[in-house]
Amino acid sequence: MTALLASLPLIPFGAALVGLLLRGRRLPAALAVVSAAATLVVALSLLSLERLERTAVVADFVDIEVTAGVRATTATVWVAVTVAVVALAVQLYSVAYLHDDERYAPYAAQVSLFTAAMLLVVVSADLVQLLVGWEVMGICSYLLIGHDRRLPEAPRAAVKAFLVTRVGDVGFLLGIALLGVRVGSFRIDTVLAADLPAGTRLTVCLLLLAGVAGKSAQFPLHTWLPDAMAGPTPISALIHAATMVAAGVYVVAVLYPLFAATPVALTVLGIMAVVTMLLGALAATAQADMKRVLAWSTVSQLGYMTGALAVGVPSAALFHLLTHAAFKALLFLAAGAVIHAIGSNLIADAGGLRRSMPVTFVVTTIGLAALVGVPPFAGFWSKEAVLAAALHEGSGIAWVVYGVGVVTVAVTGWYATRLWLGLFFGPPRASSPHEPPALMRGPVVVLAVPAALLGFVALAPDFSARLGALSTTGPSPELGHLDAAVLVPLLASAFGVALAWLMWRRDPAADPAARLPGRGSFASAFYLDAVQDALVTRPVLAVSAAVLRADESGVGGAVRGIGRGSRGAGGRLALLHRAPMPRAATAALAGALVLGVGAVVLRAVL
Amino acid sequence: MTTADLLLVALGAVAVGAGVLVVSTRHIVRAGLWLVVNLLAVAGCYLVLAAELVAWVQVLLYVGAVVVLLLFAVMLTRAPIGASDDLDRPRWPGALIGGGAGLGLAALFVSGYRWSRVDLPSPGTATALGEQIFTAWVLPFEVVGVLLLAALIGAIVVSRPDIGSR
Amino acid sequence: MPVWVELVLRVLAVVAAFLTLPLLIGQTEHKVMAHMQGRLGPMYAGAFHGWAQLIADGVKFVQKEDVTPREADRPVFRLAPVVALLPYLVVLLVIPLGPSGLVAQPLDIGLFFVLSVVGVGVVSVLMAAWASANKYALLGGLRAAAQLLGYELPFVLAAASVAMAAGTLSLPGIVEAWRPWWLLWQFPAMVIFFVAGLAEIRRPPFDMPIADSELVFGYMTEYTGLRFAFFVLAEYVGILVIGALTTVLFLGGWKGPFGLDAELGWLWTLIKVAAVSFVIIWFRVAYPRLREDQLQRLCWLVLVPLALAQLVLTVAVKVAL
Amino acid sequence: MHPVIPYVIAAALVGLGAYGVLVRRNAILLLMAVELILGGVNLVLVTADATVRAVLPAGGQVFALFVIVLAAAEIGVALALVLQLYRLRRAVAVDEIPLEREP
Repeated sequence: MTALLASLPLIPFGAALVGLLLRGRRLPAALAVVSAAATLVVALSLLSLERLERTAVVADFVDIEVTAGVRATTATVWVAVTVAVVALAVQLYSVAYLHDDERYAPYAAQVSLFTAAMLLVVVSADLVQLLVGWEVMGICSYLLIGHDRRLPEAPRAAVKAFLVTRVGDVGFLLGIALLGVRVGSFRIDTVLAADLPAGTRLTVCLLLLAGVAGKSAQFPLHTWLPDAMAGPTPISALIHAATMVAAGVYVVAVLYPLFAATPVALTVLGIMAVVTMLLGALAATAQADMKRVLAWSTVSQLGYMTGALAVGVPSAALFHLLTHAAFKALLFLAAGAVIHAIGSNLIADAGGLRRSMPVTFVVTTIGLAALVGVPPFAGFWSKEAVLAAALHEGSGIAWVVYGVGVVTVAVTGWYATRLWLGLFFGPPRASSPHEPPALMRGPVVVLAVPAALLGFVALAPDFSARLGALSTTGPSPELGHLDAAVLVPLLASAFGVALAWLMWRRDPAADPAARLPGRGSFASAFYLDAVQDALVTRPVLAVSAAVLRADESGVGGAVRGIGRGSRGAGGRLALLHRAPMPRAATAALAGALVLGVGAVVLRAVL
Repeated sequence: MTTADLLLVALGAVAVGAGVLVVSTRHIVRAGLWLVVNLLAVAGCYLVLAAELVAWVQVLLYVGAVVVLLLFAVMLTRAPIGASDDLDRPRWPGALIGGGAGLGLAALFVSGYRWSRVDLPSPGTATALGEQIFTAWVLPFEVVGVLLLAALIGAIVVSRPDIGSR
Repeated sequence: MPVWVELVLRVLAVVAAFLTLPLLIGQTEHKVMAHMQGRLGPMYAGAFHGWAQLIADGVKFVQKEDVTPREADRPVFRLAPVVALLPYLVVLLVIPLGPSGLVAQPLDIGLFFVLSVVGVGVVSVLMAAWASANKYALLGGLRAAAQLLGYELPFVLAAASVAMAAGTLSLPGIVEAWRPWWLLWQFPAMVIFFVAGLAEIRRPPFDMPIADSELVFGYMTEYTGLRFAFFVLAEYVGILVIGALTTVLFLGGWKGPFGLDAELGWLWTLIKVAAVSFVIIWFRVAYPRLREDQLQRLCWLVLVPLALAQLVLTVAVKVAL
Repeated sequence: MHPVIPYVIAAALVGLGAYGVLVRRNAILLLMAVELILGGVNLVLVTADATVRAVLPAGGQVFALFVIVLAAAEIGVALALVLQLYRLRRAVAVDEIPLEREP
């Protein structure tokens, strides 16, 4: 079992190492797909796992010990299965999607590495080990977002993603370091069992939340995610569905006992969640680019997950993580098919694709239905679980989460409908669109199955308990339980869908978003990028310029001055030293004699 | 005064006398020859002090090799036969320091040992010394070997300009 | 017998050997060389086959004028022949003639003593060469110094090999430990020791320092009379010493074939020394003189590596036993 | 045996050597004076070996042997330098070596 668990990250890691050495297409493609499939098989074989924790001490510094090992529960395996499924789908899809890209081989290897890093985060039993996977994901996202160098925005977006997540990672690193130093170990079980003073715990939690906000694109560090659309579409699916953004939520779920004991941190998380949720949804309403719509919707859905964490139900968050991974991967891959067909990212360039791309139409419909929360699709169950959890919790922040969650459901319905209508209805605009090749179609269709049906697992008798066992030992609320409160979000989403439909009906050729009040601020996501630019980027650049100047003239000048001064002084001293050998020898021996006499005299005197 | 004392005094007188001549003679080659006398006398002191092996090593290495090398160098640098007048520079600093060092050390030794007496150890056999060198001192011994090798290579490189400049 | 009487007897015996044996070797050289060259050699002095030729030579040398060049460094010039002779005389003190203490002065580290004292001989050559104020003498002296310094290395190494084999530095001890099969085991060492020994005493074919066709007579150019005779005598004593050392170290010293070592040991030693001395004389007739560069090449490229290899072999066999 | 005798001889040799090092102009003579100092040091070591009963027997003699070997190495290198100097300048007087220029 331990070996199987350990092989989860190791298989794709090995594939990545080998793949980085390969050239061409066939071999890397085969390697990538086979390794992803092997990972999936291993993950599936682990499904019976109840709980496992096996660590070995790597280094013991007396005060602090670093371990390596694996830690897993059933929930871990589910997340791993999800990652593996999405990774396999992405690898298969990429073979066709990047069929004329000459840098396919490193791309495939990087995707494998990305997968390996995410799986490492998932199965780590040690925080340092987890951090390694966490950071490798950062570098992989940088590489993959910037894959297409010809696009003007790709390198910029890659750098942005890297820097913004890095800001959070600093907090994460500090949090882990503080935790490890205080507890004396980085082993997760030890850390969770430790009894920490409240102040330390709060500090640690807030620092960790910074990292989570960076990776999981929570307000205010969410700005990199929409820009990351510059990467190839399969990468978007990978980042948004299963890996990067899920990592933050997953880590909070794993370390949940720590947060559960720190209400202030949970409140902060809740505020972050509601802002992210609503902001993402509103921003999604006005995007012209279909991938950006999906990206903002990811931001919004991540808000649900963190909201669930904030109200104290990590099992609901993980459930939403799983379903969201399914339908969001599906949506991105389907969007990729559309882009592939019409050669443009813009909704305005699509339309009426219902007839020419029936398969894509059906799966996208399933995916959007799941996103909106139409019963019985997957998203309905998980979102319902989140909202029900917030309702049952009943504290102040839970009410806010619930309220904003319901509003967001309506907004979600609106933008999903707008996207659906914009893509598949109305007048056709593209010339002769066609279904994508089978290799792209296959993964999409396969992903449609969980997107549609995954929600029903919530009805399984011990599902909630097993999902909750990842982080809490106490009983977890029943996730598949439905009551009358379910009508509120259903009505809200129906309202959103109906509103969008009505607005579209008036002029099917026009974009409903054009008539939206506050459209400009929605489209630019409330100008947060500009705010960030003005508040952070520019001051930092100014300060760094000032520092550079100070360094060059002040510090450098001082160093150079000292250097010049000591050279001069040294030269003068060297002149003194450059005595002829006899004089030098006389001086040295006389010195020795004086010292010897001095020593004897001193001893006699003292 | 025992026999050993008498022998030491006699050999010491020879050694010191030869030493004086080494540093004061105006014939360069004779300085080397006086050095031979000095070294042989010191070797004699070693014999009296029951350090046979050291004595013979001194004869083999110093008289047989070092002094020969010195004389060789003297001859290669075209030292004149007969007295030279420019061998010394002003003597008083040297005399002051050398005399100071010699007298100071002598005073230290005298004050330390007075006229105390020790019995000489039985003549040390080479076996005992060899055992010591190859057990307790084997590492320094190896290091000395490496140092000798380095010195050998260094001497070759320095004295052959055709190797160094390449 | 009081200790001092015994001591005096021993020293007297050594002095006697020192005075007679070299003369014997010299006479042998005259006659052997002559016969090898197809002539008779000295025939008149002393009536029977010119046996007293060397005595006559000695008388002649004494009669000659003792010349010292004007530019020479007189004291050094005069001292050099004595210094040349002295080390060999001292070496004879420790050569064992027979078993059970038939040696002038048994020394615990006799071999080391011999090696170090033989090394002092170089100084005399340098003294003679430099004090003569003659360029041939100086050139010869430099050659001699280079040669002696160089050949000292294989000389010592070969001796070290046999000392390691015997596990002692004492000359009687080495003879005690010697076994006939060592002739095979230590054969390379013996050859090296013998050749390097020839070079040490500057015998042909290693007589570049006094190469008469190039350097007149090398460092001995300016010497006449008794002082010259001393140098010649030193050469013959050198033959004796090298022969005796080769005998003691490599040929088993007093050990003979008939099990009468205790009684006839001294005779075996003398016979072996005579045989080796004969070979040395033979070499002079048989081989032409080496050139200076050939000489150094032989030393550094043949003898030293061979000697080191012999050391390895000795250690290997010693450890294996 | 009175150890003070060899010790005083050694002190005298060291003093003479120091004097020689300082007074002699010829590099080779200077080296000879250095040998005097080393001889004095060795005499101290050997005398101490005979006088003091050390933990390791014969330590002083071993040290003396090392010093002799080091002296041999030193003289080899030093003479190579002296001969090179002679080749360059036709002189071996140490106070004629110019040191004023940067190397």
